[in-house]
Amino acid sequence: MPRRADRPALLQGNEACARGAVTAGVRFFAGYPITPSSEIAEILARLLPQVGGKFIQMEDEIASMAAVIGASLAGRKAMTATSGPGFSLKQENIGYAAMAEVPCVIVNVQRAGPSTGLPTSPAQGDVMQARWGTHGDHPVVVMCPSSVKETYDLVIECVNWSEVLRVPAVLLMDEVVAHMRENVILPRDDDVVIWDRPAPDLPPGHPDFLAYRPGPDDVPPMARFGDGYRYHVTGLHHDERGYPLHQGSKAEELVRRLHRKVERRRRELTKVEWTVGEHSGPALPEGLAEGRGRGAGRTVVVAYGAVARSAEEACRGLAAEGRDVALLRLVTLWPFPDEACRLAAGLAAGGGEILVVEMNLGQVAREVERAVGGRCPVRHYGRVDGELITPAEIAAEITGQRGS
Amino acid sequence: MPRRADRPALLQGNEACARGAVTAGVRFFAGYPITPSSEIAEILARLLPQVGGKFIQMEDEIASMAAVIGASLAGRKAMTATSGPGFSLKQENIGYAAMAEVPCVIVNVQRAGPSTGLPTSPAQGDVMQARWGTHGDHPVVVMCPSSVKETYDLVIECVNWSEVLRVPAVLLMDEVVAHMRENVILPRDDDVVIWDRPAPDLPPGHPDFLAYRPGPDDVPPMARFGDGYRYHVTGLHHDERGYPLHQGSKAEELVRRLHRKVERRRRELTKVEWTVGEHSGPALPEGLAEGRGRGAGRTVVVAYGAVARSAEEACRGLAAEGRDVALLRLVTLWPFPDEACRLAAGLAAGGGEILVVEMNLGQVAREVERAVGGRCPVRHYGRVDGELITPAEIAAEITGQRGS
Amino acid sequence: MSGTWQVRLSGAGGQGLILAGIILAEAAVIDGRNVVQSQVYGPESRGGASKAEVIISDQPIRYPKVTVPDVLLVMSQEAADRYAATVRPGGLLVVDTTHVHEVPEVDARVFELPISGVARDELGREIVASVVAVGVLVALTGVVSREGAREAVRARVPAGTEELNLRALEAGHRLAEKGLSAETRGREDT
Amino acid sequence: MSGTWQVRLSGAGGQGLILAGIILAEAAVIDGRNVVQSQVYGPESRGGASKAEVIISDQPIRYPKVTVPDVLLVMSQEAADRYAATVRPGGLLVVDTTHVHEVPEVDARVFELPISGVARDELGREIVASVVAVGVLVALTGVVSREGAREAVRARVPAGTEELNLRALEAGHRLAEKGLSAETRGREDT
Amino acid sequence: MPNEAEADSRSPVTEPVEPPVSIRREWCKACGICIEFCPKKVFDADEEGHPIIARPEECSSCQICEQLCPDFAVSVRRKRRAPKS
Amino acid sequence: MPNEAEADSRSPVTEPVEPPVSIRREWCKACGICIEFCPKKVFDADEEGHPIIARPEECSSCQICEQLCPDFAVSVRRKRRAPKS
Amino acid sequence: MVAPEDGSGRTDVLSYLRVDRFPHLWCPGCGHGIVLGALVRAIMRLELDPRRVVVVSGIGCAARAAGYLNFDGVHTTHGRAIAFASGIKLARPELEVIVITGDGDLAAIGGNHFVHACRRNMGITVVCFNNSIYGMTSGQYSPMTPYHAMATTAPYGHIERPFDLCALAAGCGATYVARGAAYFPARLADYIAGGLRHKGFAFIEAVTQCPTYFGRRNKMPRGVDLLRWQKERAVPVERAARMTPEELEGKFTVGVFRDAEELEYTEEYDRIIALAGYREGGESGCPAPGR
Amino acid sequence: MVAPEDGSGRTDVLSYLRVDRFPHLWCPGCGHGIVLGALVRAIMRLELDPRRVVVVSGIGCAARAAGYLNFDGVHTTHGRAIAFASGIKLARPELEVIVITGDGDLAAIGGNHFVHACRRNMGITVVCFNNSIYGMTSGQYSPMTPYHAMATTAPYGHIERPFDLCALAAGCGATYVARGAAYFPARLADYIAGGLRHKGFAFIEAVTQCPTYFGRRNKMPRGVDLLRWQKERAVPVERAARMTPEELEGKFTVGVFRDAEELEYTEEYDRIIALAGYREGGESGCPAPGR
Ligand SMILES: Cc1ncc(C[n+]2csc(CCOP(=O)(O)OP(=O)(O)O)c2C)c(N)n1
Ligand SMILES: Cc1ncc(C[n+]2csc(CCOP(=O)(O)OP(=O)(O)O)c2C)c(N)n1
Ligand code: SF4
Ligand code: SF4
Ligand code: SF4
Ligand code: SF4
Ligand code: SF4
Ligand code: SF4
Ligand SMILES: [Mg+2]
Ligand SMILES: [Mg+2]
Repeated sequence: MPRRADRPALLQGNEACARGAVTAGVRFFAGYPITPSSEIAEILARLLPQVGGKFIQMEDEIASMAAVIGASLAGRKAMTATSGPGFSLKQENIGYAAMAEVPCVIVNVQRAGPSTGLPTSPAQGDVMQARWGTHGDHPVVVMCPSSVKETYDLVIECVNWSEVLRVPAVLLMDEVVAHMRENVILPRDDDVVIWDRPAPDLPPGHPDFLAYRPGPDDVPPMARFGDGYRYHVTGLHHDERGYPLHQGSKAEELVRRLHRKVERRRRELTKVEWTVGEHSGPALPEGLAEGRGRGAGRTVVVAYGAVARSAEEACRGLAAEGRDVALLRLVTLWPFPDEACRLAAGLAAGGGEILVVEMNLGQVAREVERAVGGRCPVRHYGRVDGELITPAEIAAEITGQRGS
Repeated sequence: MPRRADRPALLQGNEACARGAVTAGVRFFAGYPITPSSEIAEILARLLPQVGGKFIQMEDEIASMAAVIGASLAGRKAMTATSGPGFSLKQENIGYAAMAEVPCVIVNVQRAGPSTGLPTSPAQGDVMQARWGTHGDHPVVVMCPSSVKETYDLVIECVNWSEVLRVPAVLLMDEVVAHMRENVILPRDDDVVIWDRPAPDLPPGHPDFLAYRPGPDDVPPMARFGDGYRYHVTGLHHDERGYPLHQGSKAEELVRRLHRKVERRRRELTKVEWTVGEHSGPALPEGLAEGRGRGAGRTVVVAYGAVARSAEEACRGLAAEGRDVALLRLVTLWPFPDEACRLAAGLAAGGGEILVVEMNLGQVAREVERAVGGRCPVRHYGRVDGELITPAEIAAEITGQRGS
Repeated sequence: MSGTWQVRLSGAGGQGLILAGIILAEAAVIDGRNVVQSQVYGPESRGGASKAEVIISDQPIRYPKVTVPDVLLVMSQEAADRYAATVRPGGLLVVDTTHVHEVPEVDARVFELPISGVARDELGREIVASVVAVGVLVALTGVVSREGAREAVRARVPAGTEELNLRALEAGHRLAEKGLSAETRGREDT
Repeated sequence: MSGTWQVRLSGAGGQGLILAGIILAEAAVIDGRNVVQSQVYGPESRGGASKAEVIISDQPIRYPKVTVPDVLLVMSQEAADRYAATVRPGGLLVVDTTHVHEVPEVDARVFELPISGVARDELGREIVASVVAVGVLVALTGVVSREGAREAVRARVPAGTEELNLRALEAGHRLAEKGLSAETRGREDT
Repeated sequence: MPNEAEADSRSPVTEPVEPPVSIRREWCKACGICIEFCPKKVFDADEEGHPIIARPEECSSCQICEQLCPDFAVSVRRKRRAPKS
Repeated sequence: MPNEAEADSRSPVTEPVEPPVSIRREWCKACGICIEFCPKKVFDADEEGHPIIARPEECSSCQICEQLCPDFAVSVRRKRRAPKS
Repeated sequence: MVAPEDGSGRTDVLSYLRVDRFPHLWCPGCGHGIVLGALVRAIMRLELDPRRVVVVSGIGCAARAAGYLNFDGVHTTHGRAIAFASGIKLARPELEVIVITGDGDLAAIGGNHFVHACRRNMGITVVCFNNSIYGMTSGQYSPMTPYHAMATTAPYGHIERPFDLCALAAGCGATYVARGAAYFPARLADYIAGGLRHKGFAFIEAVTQCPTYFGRRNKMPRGVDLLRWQKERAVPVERAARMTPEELEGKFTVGVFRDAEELEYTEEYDRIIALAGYREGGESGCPAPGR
Repeated sequence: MVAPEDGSGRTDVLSYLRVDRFPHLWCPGCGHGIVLGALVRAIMRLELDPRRVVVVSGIGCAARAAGYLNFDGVHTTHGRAIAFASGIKLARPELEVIVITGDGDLAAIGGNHFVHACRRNMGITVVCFNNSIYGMTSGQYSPMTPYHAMATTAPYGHIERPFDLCALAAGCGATYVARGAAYFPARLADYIAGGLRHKGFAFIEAVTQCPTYFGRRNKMPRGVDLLRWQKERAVPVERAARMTPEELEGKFTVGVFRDAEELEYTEEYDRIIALAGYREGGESGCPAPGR
């Protein structure tokens, strides 16, 4: 029974996150309150029992992350939500999920840091942490919404990818998107694509069953605890049976496979959106492609999350005035959209530049710099005072009129 | 009374770390055991009371980090030591120390990850985590020794920098260096330079005293708890009195100052070592400088920690055979030695390349790529199976004979 | 009514301004418009000042914060002092005279109305003052339809208080109409 | 004695091989040489196999692991099976015949000596077998000086056991000498 | 536990010369606690809920209001221990 | 607590037909526990500390050795509950 | 210092506070201010040297008290106050270290540090402002939220049993354990003073109120309502001893539950320092190379 | 399943173990194998369906037991086993969830999850292999190391008092609490079986031995010595009730300390699900938009 009408609803970002999770099939949530993410927990505390799911507020963030992994092993799609300080605490267990290949989604609603910072103010300071927060080389998927509707869509994507890749996925929101309300039209449930984790093709008890033997996509099918497979899971390096192993080539192969299974899907996973003039869509707009080499002065703005809204406002304004600007909005942050950035560098080459605008001191800018490898200048405009960067600021940065 | 003779001693890396810390003036250690760092705690449990210092094993790593910060506020030079999983747990409080500007040193003896990984095997997988492990933009200083003697020296450097900059400093060791024993000649205590944190120049109770008013070096002098200054410390954004503040320009200024105080000292802080042929020292060797533009084919190897030992062995061997190779050994990892890498790129430009060798999937290689901005190709050779990369492997990579 | 409206509702914590903002936003959704609603969180919102913002437009709304409000409601003296100057020149300033005793000079149409007084005296519950204010704004501006506002009130107020709040909305309409005619009269007088 | 020596000491956990490695390394330091000592940690080192490595050189030692041991000690059958083949061709293999009953064929000088037996029977404490082994190695190779070894033993064994261990060292020397003369005799026999 | 008298043990119960209790209105948040729990009913509430010292003569200087005011807005003068010299 | 008999409650105490206890030597770590705590002193230690079943006839099948062996290396045959049909 | 001088008794309390930061951020009717007052009065009574007092707090509404007290103070990370305090106390045992914490801060995320501090018996005084809810984050349930109460994360009523914090502390070895309530501020100050005088680890639970998030959702919307609730439910421990479990149903006990003398951690550590052969003044150098 | 069939009793124990991974990694004389045996015998006795048993462990020597048991098992991060187990149990309450943990894993880093699990009364059975030391990391003191004992991080003797884990568990509301010892394996199996049968949260402390790191440093170098120590010190709780504190000095009590019936968490949650209007089978869709 499809329950959702086509008429628009007024939804808050955190509410969209909670509802998207339920749509995606999340039936377990463990969390610990923290501003500005708490509404996600509060709404799921109400929604989950309505669909037979479970909500639990644990004693801290570490326990929440642990319970989520446990529930996922027991077969439930599971999620947690937090903000910076809690995200820091969850890191050890996120690394565990990466190593043991347990699907789970972590929502981090970014607030201004470092440390306790400005608990109710927005920031984008956890981009690098989302990738590198725990020790060792670990793969993750990180997506970042710019609107309430996109929050709904991306939490579903995160659940989907997490399940099929058996990798922790992070929905990296910011306080602006989390707390604002917008009119959105949610898709009918039937129109939403839901992916489930791959299931073993051998029956329980089959002598050939190996819990960690990867499929052709490098992802091992996943048995549910309690179904009779009787297998072992560990955060130690392990062999295909799941048993601990010691140094050597099998350890090497394990870590490389963990990365490979994500890298294989890089193209599908890595979402960006191009905007210029009236054109907007996932593919590189023709107008832009033609413009290549058009001479000096093109600015390609790179932005994501709430800041991308300001950037779009600024770019459209300047484009309307005839200025040669384009906007690359990053939707997936990890794996990092290297290719899109190189495309942007191509567009900006020959006198133009890339301007990365973000609410931190240059985290994505570093990655863009790396990705473009000197093909064009990369400049950064950041703000770390808990205020959303405005379109006017961005326009001034582009036109060089700031501070003058 | 100088207590140490000039005769060489056989010391383990972890022992050198503990003894260096005592020499640097560390008088408080709080920790939680974890392989391969535990000896540092064990040795300090014995040494510290001998010098009137305090050792405590806390209930976990989070508490250890907290106790270290507390002791530092009370005026003691304070340190903790851990390995990957514990380092992940300490992150939230490391961010606190960065924000509240409390000097402290964290030793992370890296072992193979992700997660529990291979507890007794070496790795270099926490390089990015050391910089980006906690939420928000936070400054840190990170140094990485390649030998037992250097462990002794660098733990002193870390304590010194941490004290004068009021910033958390990380000594990033690896299991190889931590567990091996070498003959070392320790300096006489009188020959060791020790820096202390800047002290307030106003007396306690002075009405003009502002706990967080920075000096000209952007570092606020630090009052000791219990001395009558009666000031407030918080991980929230705060004004110069230390009281919480809300959004706005003061928050911006605070975060930027935290970074600026480290960036100001980048030149002194950022240590590297060049090695080619028989030449070895901190400055760029002349032979190398001359070689610039000498045509195609020069390989500049970038390495650090235990791997740099293998790299040096390989490079010296190839150089002796007349091959045009050089080695850039990174001693400071953060702030990242951008300039040295650009120099390396200059040396490798024109047909050569930079080869980054490390026991991870390319963490420093990413930074080198970013730093050189396309000036030369950057290649990565990594290993993540808990075995130290050998000179033979590196030589094969350089000469292109690997796998053939 | 079309175009883009930036609305800022300000006053003290506990006056229900967030709810008012949500009602206005919900009404805009019912009217089929684009809307973004946001609010101040944090210590500021506890006890002290409170602020809700709504942008209503037929165009996509990108930057989600109100920069220069076309319509500004001030329900406390502190809010009046802090925000009055932000109203767009030629915009609309609605002042709750029950709590605001000194109205700063602004270059805008100013309506001074005893909003909380009406809630308290006519409806018996000062807590519905913010819904009265919504009634006022709707009547003065047409930023959303009256029908939309009614439906939004029904959808968003706590269960069991629908009737009371609908009456508050109506009271707001009436108050605005009185204010409008007073304004007209005032003009005629000059 | 100069040049570079790679020494691997292997056997079972609890046989004291790590201590033997440290004594050897300490002796090298006393002799004024460069040295790197390392060992196996982890589950491998508990109960099961145990391994200590020492590199001694007059040159700086960069790569710190033993690749091809010049000298290999095996004190358990498992260690013998696992490591015997790693000894450098022409190198030296010392076998503790108390625990190793099948000696793999290797291209090296092989000394088969009842090291643990001597510790148990002559010294009354099998726990000092590894120091007997050090005595054997020192006497066979001169990799460190006898004086250095004595000093190293004094510095590194648990307080109160110095005498016992020095006697173990001497016993090792004697055992080696017997072995050497046996070897010589053996050669003469052939 | 109403019989557990909550007077500060050190506070003397003597007749005040002038109204012993005063309110710092700018800190008062009109929570009504002093009004409710003054055993002598010294306070009334004003329109906005702030206390008015309506019956100062009733005050016993028990300091309950001072100790219960969450906002440090109530002050009760104590009897001087020794006359100022 | 020596008087708290440690026999498994279900274990019958009947005369074994053949030596009821056996040792899996490849798992035995020579800890000496079975040797020390067998109430009937059934085991002696060999040179390396592994148990030797020296006095099988003394064994009461109490299973203390089986339950105390940390390495699951001792096995005590129990009396069959019912003859195999 | 500051023995009452002007005879008003009033100036004293404020002289321990940062009045330039007032009015404070707590809601109307919030009990945290009452508990803070009791703490200040206890410190006053003992005439502690304010330069030697260090206040350590975690994160939460309660924790903000540290910023209002005019001592050295550190507002740490959520749940970690006791661990920070342990470092301060061990580093400088001569300081009077006071931890201010909420029920969430102490008993949820901070529970482990709490139980270990009780066990170690380091001379720290912990005052827990227990309002049975997470105030700062807007009303989620805490480990002290009663069974069946409503909270934002318990929209159908709460299904967990709360801790008995004092029983927990005693069970972990705390040597001074007491419970008071905001409604009885003088008594509460007595308990806190007892804790400050105590040599080892002291724990004082202060039952207090959050009208905004606990009260409103549980039909006691005003501070006054919740104080009345405290008044009706509090039973002195001496009297409780004479009551049946049925009579005690729905009540809570107040009083000093434990006050025992045991070895204090920093004193024990001083013994270790002596054992290690350290003599005051010999700190300059470095220990002899050990084995 | 697997009721003894061949009458040897022997096959049964091994059929629950992954014998292909034997000999296990524990040291000679280590008590962990004895405790593991007791756990297996308890499971056998109750004839639990091994497909429905899930073993959860943290990190440590003790925690390695999970890898030797032939059930679904998860060897988690250090200290977090109970939190993982809570997720598993809440997600699938029909499973029998058993936590295997060491004294460090449970009571040091994992202390908070432990006390909260006791409070929540979720139907998990926790068996703590208490050897009074950190075995895996080579002999640092744990929260269970006795006062004055030697440890690598207590080179001058330990200055902290250990927890009484069973008192702690009971103080936090655990509804089944028992202590046994490796020396009394049948008794220990009884206690564990009691915990498995119990509906709510069950805690069983198993006193065991680490000859390698605790024993050697404390003059009891062999497993045999430490077992003898257990034998001499253990006092059944019934007898302890008749003994004076002086008589009990240096002893430890064994037995079942608490076995009470209270509301179990997952059952309570099922009530919430019913309250929220969910009917089995209606899960497919999505809840109606709420306010
Ligand atoms: C690591 C971390 N997790 C969560 C939070 C969010 N947080 C701040 S205060 C708080 C709870 C406060 O409750 P309590 O300690 O009872 O204090 P109260 O506000 O009720 O006085 C929480 C969960 C945080 N700041 N840091
Ligand atoms: C986060 C983290 N901290 C520390 C460790 C290191 N560590 C592994 S096991 C262990 C202690 C184990 O002690 P216990 O739980 O008593 O088990 P035992 O080995 O004694 O059986 C520690 C500290 C770790 N793996 N992870
Ligand atoms: S001092 Fe006592 S009697 Fe006087 S006003 Fe205050 S509470 Fe009432
Ligand atoms: S108790 Fe204090 S804050 Fe409350 S009404 Fe009285 S004076 Fe005002
Ligand atoms: S079964 Fe009993 S009597 Fe027989 S060998 Fe074992 S312990 Fe001894
Ligand atoms: S108890 Fe087991 S391991 Fe120990 S000696 Fe006996 S059979 Fe061997
Ligand atoms: S939210 Fe509750 S605890 Fe926080 S200040 Fe308000 S009333 Fe007090
Ligand atoms: S170290 Fe101790 S606990 Fe670990 S296996 Fe050995 S004896 Fe057992
Ligand atoms: Mg609270
Ligand atoms: Mg243990």
